[in-house]
Amino acid sequence: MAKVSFLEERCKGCGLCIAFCPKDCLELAESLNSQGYHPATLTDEGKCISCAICARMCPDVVIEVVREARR
Amino acid sequence: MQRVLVLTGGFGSGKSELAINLALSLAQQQPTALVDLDIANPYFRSREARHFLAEHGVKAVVPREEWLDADLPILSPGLRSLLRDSQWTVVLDVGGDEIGAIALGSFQADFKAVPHQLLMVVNPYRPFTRDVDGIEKMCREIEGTSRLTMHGLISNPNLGQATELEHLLRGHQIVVQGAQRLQLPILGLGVLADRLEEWKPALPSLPLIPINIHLLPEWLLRKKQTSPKDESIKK
Amino acid sequence: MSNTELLLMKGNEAIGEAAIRGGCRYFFGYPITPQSEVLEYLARRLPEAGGAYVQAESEVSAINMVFGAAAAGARVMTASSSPGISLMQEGISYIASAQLPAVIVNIMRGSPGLGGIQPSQADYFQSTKGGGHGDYRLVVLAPSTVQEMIDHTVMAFEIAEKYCTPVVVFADGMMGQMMEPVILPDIEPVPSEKPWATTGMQGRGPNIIHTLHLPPDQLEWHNNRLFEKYHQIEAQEKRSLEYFTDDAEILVVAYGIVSRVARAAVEKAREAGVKAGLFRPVTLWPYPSEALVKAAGKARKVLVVEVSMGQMVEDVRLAINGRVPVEFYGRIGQVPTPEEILNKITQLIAEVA
Amino acid sequence: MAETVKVYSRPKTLIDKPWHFCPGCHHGIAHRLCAEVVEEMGLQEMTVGVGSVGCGVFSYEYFNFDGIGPSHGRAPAVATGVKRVLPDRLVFTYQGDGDLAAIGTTEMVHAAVRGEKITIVFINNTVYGMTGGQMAPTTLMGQVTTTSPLGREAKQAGYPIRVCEMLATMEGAAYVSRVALFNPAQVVKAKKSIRKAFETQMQGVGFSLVEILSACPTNWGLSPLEAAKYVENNLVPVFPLGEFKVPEGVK
Repeated sequence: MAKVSFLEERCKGCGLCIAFCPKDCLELAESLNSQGYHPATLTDEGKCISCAICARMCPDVVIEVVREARR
Repeated sequence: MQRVLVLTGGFGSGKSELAINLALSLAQQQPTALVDLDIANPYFRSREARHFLAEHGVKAVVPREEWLDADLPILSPGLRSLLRDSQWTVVLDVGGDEIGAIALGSFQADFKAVPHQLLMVVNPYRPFTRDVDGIEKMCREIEGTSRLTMHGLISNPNLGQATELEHLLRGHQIVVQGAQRLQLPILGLGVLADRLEEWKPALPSLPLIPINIHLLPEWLLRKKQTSPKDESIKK
Repeated sequence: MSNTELLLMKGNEAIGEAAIRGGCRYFFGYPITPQSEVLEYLARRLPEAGGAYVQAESEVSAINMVFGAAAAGARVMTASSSPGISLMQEGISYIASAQLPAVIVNIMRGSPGLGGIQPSQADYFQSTKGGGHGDYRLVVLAPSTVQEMIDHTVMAFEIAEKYCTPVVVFADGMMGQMMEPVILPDIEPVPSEKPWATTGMQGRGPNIIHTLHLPPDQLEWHNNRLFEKYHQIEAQEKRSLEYFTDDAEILVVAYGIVSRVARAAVEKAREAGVKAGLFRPVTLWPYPSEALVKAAGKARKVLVVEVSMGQMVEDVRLAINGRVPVEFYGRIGQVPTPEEILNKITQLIAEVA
Repeated sequence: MAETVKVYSRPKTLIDKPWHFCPGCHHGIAHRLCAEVVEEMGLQEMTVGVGSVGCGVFSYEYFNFDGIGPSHGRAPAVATGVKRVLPDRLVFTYQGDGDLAAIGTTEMVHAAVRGEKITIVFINNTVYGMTGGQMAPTTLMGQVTTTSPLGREAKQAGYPIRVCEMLATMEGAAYVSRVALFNPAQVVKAKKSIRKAFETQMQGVGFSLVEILSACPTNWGLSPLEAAKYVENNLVPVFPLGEFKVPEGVK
């Protein structure tokens, strides 16, 4: 499971998550969703620190964030 | 009785009708004025009997003609000069409850300088003066807002035209208890004029004030009122 | 107060006490003559009765507080007089559309505009034909005595809850101000179940109360549903009273305070040998048209008397539908006397003689 | 990743359905924050939301708790009715600048005057969104809207209304704050402020209001990111952020 997952069909491609990502690991996909928007997507899972800033800026509640469980 | 009689009481205690009847009977002996100080009620105020009063020798002191139906607290002019003129016997009809008595407060200094009696008309068939506690509370509240001292009660137990002797006697007992609690005298008893002779033998020995109704249209005085209880409702 | 106790009450006070006895614990209002005693009475009594009274900043706010309290499942009432009722119309349309039970008291005064403070019946169109925007109806009850103001107020809450609809208690300033002996009902009303109320979910799914229906077919469905209810009310709630109608050649039609004057006039006419009768609608909507037609069976003329320039007369003409001439007599700012009505009756009987 | 822990997921106080808001519209963030606070305070079963007319008109379709759709501007009066009947519930309104600060000014002011124990969440984006970009009572000086085509000018249209500053003068208003959503730090502050407002209400202290400066990219003609910057650069100088009133015990 990816650290950041998107409900791509509901994403309106506003880009606020991308703009405020501290690790620059998000971008808009080349593809279009059925609404006609380029949905946001995670480009580099390795860089992601699961800070959830993307989710907190998302106006459409399309982002879910997880992190590895600490042992 | 003092020259200046100030009638206060709860809303609907019968002050206005009492004031009119009292003024009419006093006018037979001396020059009498009735002052409508009711700033609380919009209808059924003593001002509505002004022409009748004038025809029967009572000087009616009411707001100017064009303001008679104004929805405003307009005080009747000429009150101060009347209070000072010992020629006149003055009956003041004050608005109901402690709210109506507020208007007296602004004349407090004038009243202090003039011998007067502050009287409270009590109808124990009204919602807020149904018992001794209610009567006491009403008296204290009127004294509070008028900043004057109550001198006595006028007992006026009635259910309007539906009043029967038993209502009057039972109601009067509550007023008597109220007077005892307040340690005030009862200075009079209001009785429907057309029943007075018939009831007289059963009434307590108090000055009786015959009440003729002046402020209600005749058709409102029908004894038996229409109600769905005595006629079938047709759907 | 015990049930057997007789009291002398002002119409406005009586409505306040009747509301409490009818199970109402919430009142929102704004002062206006000749209605203010309803507020004043409830401001004293509601805290004792364990409810809430709020003096709103306007009639606009008052009716919206009623909307909120009704949505929360309470028995709730507001009262005002003509200009204030005008201000409430938007909210009343919303309450009707949202299908919330509420009681609205109108103690009418002279109009239009600021008008005057004397009695009037000129809000008949406003209350029975709409008043606010849209297709809706209000149940309108027209008492004619202080006792009926009590009985109708209690009945208004029952009808409001039975049909989830606003009900108007419709009286004039004179009835609000006059005092008559009354017997207060000693009742324990059982408020109806309100599973639709927005009270916090507490174990169920969300309850939503709104009036927005954007798709045209949904809006049409909503209006149809409202009208199914109104048809049901028309079938079940029409009320009227009749006096001497069996053989009446002149049928007087009047409601509220005027019906009392009219009754006195009809009695005087009977004493003079004139076959006059009185038909008194108790519900102004739904209008008791069928009963009226029946009562006018032997009438040669119908006389409608109102404290207005002629409003209910239109409903009478619709019901009578040309069978008999319908005449009108109205006064403004004052209730006509029995003599005025008697004169009119005498004039009409001379015309048909 | 073998085992994972959720850091952020959709609150259960939001119904799972798409929203009508434009891309980058801050209404979405504001809705989410209200829903999150209701959930975190454990009040989902005890909340009645009162909507408004404006872009927030469908709030009752999005929140997963009881909701009412009132007429334009009257939400504080409707909320008053609900709260007087149900004093232990959380009752909040969600209103835009036209609904609250133009047509509903009276209801807002007097709810505050009475110290009504309700919360108003006030979305200020300086423009009427629903009806298509007309001038709002909070429109900035010089701002072009469909009804101020040459820019808002004082001579013709007066000045923007500052709701928080006005309500903070009222004794009945217990908690009054202005927040924004133009970056993650502001979003965190905004959420804390909504929580304080709801706590003020649930503790029975008095009236509370949170004004949220919000972006309207569509009617401002800006990209979502530009619109967020516009809030920071143009709205904040006119509508300064901060807490104008905080009751003891909620600080």
